[in-house]
Amino acid sequence: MNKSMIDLTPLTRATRWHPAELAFWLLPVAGYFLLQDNLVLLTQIAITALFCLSLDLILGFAGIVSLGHTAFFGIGAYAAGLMAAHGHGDPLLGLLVAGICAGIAGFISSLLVLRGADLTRLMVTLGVAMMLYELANKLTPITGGVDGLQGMEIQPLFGSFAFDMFGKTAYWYAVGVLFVMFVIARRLVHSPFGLSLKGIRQNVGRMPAIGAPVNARLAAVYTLGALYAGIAGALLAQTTQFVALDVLSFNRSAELLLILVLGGSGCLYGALIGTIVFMTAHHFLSDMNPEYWQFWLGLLLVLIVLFARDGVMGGVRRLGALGKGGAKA
Amino acid sequence: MTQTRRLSGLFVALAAAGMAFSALAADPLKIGFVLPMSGPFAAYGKQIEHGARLYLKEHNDTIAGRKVEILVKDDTGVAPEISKRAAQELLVKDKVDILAGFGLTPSAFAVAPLATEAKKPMVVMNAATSAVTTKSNFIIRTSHTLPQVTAPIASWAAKNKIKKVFTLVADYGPGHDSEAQFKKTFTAAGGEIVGEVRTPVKNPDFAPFLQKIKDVKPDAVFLFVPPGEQTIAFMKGFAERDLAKAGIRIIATGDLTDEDLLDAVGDNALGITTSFHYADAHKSPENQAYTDAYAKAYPKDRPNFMSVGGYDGMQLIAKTLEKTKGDASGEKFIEAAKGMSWNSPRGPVSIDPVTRDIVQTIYIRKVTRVGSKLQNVEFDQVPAFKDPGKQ
Amino acid sequence: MTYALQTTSLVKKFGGFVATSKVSLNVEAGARHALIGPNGAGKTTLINLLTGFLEPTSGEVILNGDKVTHLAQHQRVKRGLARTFQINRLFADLTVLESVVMAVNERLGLGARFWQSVGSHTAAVDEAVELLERLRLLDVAHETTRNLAYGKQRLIEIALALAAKPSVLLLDEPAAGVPTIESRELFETIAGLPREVTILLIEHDMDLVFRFADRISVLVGGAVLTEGTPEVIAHDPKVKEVYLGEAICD
Amino acid sequence: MTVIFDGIASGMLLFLISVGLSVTLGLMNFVNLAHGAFAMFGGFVAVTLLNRAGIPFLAALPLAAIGTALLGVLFERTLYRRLYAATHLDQVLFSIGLVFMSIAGAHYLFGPQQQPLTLPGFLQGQINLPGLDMGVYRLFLIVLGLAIAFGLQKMVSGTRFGAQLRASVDNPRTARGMGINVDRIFTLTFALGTGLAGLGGALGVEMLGLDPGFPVKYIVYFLIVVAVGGSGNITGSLIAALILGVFDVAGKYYVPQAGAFVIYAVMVAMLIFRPQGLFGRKAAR
Repeated sequence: MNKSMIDLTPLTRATRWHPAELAFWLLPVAGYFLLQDNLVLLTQIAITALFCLSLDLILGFAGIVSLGHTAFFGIGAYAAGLMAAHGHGDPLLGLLVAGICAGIAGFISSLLVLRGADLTRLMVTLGVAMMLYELANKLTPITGGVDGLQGMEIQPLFGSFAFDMFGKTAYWYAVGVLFVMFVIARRLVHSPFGLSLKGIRQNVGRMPAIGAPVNARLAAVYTLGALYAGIAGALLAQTTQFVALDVLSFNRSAELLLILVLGGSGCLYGALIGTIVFMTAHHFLSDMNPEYWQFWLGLLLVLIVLFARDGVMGGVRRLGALGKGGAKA
Repeated sequence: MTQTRRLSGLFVALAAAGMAFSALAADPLKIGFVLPMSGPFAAYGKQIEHGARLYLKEHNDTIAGRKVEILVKDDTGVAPEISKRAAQELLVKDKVDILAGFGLTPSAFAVAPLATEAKKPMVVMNAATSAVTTKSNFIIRTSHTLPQVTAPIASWAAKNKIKKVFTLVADYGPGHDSEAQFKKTFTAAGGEIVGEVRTPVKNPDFAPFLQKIKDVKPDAVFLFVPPGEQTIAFMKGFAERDLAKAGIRIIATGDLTDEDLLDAVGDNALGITTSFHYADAHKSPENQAYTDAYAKAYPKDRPNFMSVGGYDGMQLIAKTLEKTKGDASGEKFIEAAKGMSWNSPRGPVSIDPVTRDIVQTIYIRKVTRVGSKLQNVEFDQVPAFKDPGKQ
Repeated sequence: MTYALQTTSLVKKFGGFVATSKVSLNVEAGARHALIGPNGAGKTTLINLLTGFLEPTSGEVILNGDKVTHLAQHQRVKRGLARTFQINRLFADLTVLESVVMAVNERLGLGARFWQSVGSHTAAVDEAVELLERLRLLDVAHETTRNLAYGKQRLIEIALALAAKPSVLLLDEPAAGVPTIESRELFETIAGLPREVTILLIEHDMDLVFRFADRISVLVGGAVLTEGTPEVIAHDPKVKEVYLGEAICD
Repeated sequence: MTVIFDGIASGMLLFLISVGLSVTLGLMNFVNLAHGAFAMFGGFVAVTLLNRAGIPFLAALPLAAIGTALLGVLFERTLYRRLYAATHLDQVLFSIGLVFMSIAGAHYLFGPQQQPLTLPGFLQGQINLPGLDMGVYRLFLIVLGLAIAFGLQKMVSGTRFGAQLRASVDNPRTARGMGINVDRIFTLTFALGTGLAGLGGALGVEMLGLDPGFPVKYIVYFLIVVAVGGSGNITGSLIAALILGVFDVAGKYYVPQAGAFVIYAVMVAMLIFRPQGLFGRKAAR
């Protein structure tokens, strides 16, 4: 075999979209027409999916476990919320500022987080998020504390689409942002940078020996993950037009980790599908049984781990692999 | 749970069939509840739902000739975006006529703009931050406000030889609000604040703060922490350190000696003096009837102020609809509700026409053992007390 | 005489234990230099000091005339010092081509490019393909690393190191765990590397060492016992003494 | 002085409720986030025995531990066993599922309210020495905590069972080859971990309260202690808990404004300087 015979398409397949991927992105369009009454739920699914994507970038692709990812979600939410409460209600500007604030916070905290092994990272991220939570609570005059940040006024999107109670604008806005951010993440994952992240995840010890600055790469992706989370937080703040302390809560971090593991980390569509499955299940169960829905959700999780690792999850993963196929260089 | 709900749905349907003769029974009246049914505040949702359903049951699920349908959505307590989602779905999908419930302030704040936009009445049955009713002209509150239940204990203390008070509040919005109100009223009445501390919201151990109190030796401690394990921990620690024997009293708002919690606090709660708008030991025929009916319907639980908030919420809706002849449209409903007054299990109450907030008697009570039960026994009162937070 | 890699009085202490004791190593440019020593002689520590995984307690590491003592591992790789590992350290779920492309990317400074896909950086891909051809790995280019036989995986170890276009290559027991026949092939490949690549070989197998090396250093107890041509070393009584058991066994 | 005493007591409570996790996570390398659920079970057993059956507190404690250990054995035999080889993330998913179920289950059985618990008279009150006031129950916790720490440490490092356990965790295959009944060792250890969780839960009711939210409410504290102490190290957990307790209480006493930050700040600082935990044998995974 000589070098002219080798097929290089696996390396470039990423630039093309698999039909299954296109079909997947028709779902939000279909959802809009079929589930008009549940647009708020769909909007929040899109936002959580973006948040989950951000965790996937750092956990799934770079292998950094975090139990404090809400830190950046919260920073983004408060940044966007405070902008809107002080007269800068343009949604896109809010997103931008929120993303930048969260990114900066991500960069700074990456210096702490990158030390130590998994459990240490888990706890350091957790500690950072808990301290931010306490800080937001302490700063009640600015953040509104437990009562929540009031007085947000979001201007219409592009100056013409107002955020109303039927949630159409909010829906397309959230889905649109998710899509754009997803496309960026997809390119990133299939780039040399993304490849080096996979390398770090699979064998962190080898990377310096091929000349890769591991900590710089991890800091970069952690910052990026923080930025994504910040944008997701801003989306939630803007579409809810309210920010409360729970954007920084431990439960949100833990739930997010759960969603990602459920969907399959290390695969972009895993983050999206996990979110859809989890939030839909949550919604239906809590509608059917407002008091004890947690039991059924818990049972579902246990059963999935015990019996359906290769069934349901495998299916999800296979579907994910289709999308990821492009990256399979 | 689901089963009883289905049964009551069936019952509603039967009742509706039986009432076909009524001209006004055109459409069923749908009331959508947004409540914390799971999570750390599940007790709130349970009590409010109990109260509301009790009222309906007493009136055969019929208000002003319209049969009533209740939809309950769980907002988990602490996630305002879920509250908002629930309310939005109730409005858009289920087309409810009235929004109700709201266990916590952030939920009410998050939903307020929706009530304004949809022009639907929103009956707040618990959330107690003073500003809640200012967030939409369609909000009416049937519970209480924090300043409203805080101020009377301050005046009472100043009048009853408590000169030096140490305030201990949890470091969060409601804590700050009650601290501010207490200080304002108490110092205006000539009292002195000899120490103040704000404790972390998640705080399993009060030892260091109790030690501080012991060092300062005030006449009384004014306490406000999130009702629940913190109250218990504080009171147990207080007893352990013999602070009561050192002549230090605890004064607080009544949510800390809430009937739901009293049994868990146990005898350590004895002697605590609080101000509040409802105790299940309140003596009146209305309350007797209420507590009897409650005990019959929910033998495992004790009625508390939240259940009364839910009960009175439904009572307000009923009386208002009778006035509007079944018309639940936002503006008409709110106009009719303003100034409404009735005899609640807690005593006479009315809706302030200006603020749409509740005006009620605030009682001063002391935790006492009555028979085998701990009770908040009322011994003083401030009648027709308005929310001082909005003055 | 130019030295590709030198150390001057290199010392590494772990607490009270001296793992490396005043090692002064001089590896000539273009040399095939072997480092031998019994187990526990401190070979691994020395490698770690050379590559920057550990920092020395005192002394210097000099690469192509520049002090690199305090540079991080990846910075030394950028300056031309690459290594292979005694036990494979590969990317189990990447294909062979992906692994090598990744390594080439790092040398070309493309590793932080995040917008264009891996495949669109054709210079890197072409180079990786050439490297695979040179190591006769082309036919498994699209195989996932974990599915390959151990011998093939050893070749990937070398390919990853070569992708850095090193001026100095540290081979840490490249034939460890490889069946004899394959190990011969492996050494043919190594012997076929261009002469401008300086090689420092750490090896147990004395046959291989004496066949391959033109200079040998013997490490014992963390210090250099002696250094010389293979003939000199082979007849050195001190070395014989140290190696008596092992040399016979091998 | 009293502040330091209270700090030690508070740390000891942290230790008592976390030590079970130190056993399951540290010794068995299973990320058992359902630790709090077992602790809650122990709490409910104790409270039920105390209030419904009238069994005295001191008798209810061991019963709570034993009851929880039995539940632990049941779960280990049927469920946990299948997941020893699974990834940590799977274990997280699974144990969080259990936590959800336990919360809803407790809510269903006991209602959402706090459970009452009254200590026997001899554990109430304080002993007053000059300059030092010691709560009797706190003293009880300290003594019990020290006893448990000492006993466990002895067991892990000084007995045949401990040696077998370490061998089984480090390399199950070799251990099996050496004739160690690995399955039995794991079941027993899991029972020990859950039993300790149950005991901690029962002891904690007095100071932490007990309601269905328990497993989630204190999960952060369990994890902090185990992470800072270095997983699998009993002495490490003890010392970490004591340091955290003393700093937390002293912080709240002297600088109440910063009260909530202290415990997290101490944790992050400790982890940054000793990323493996205070006495970590090796990386956590």
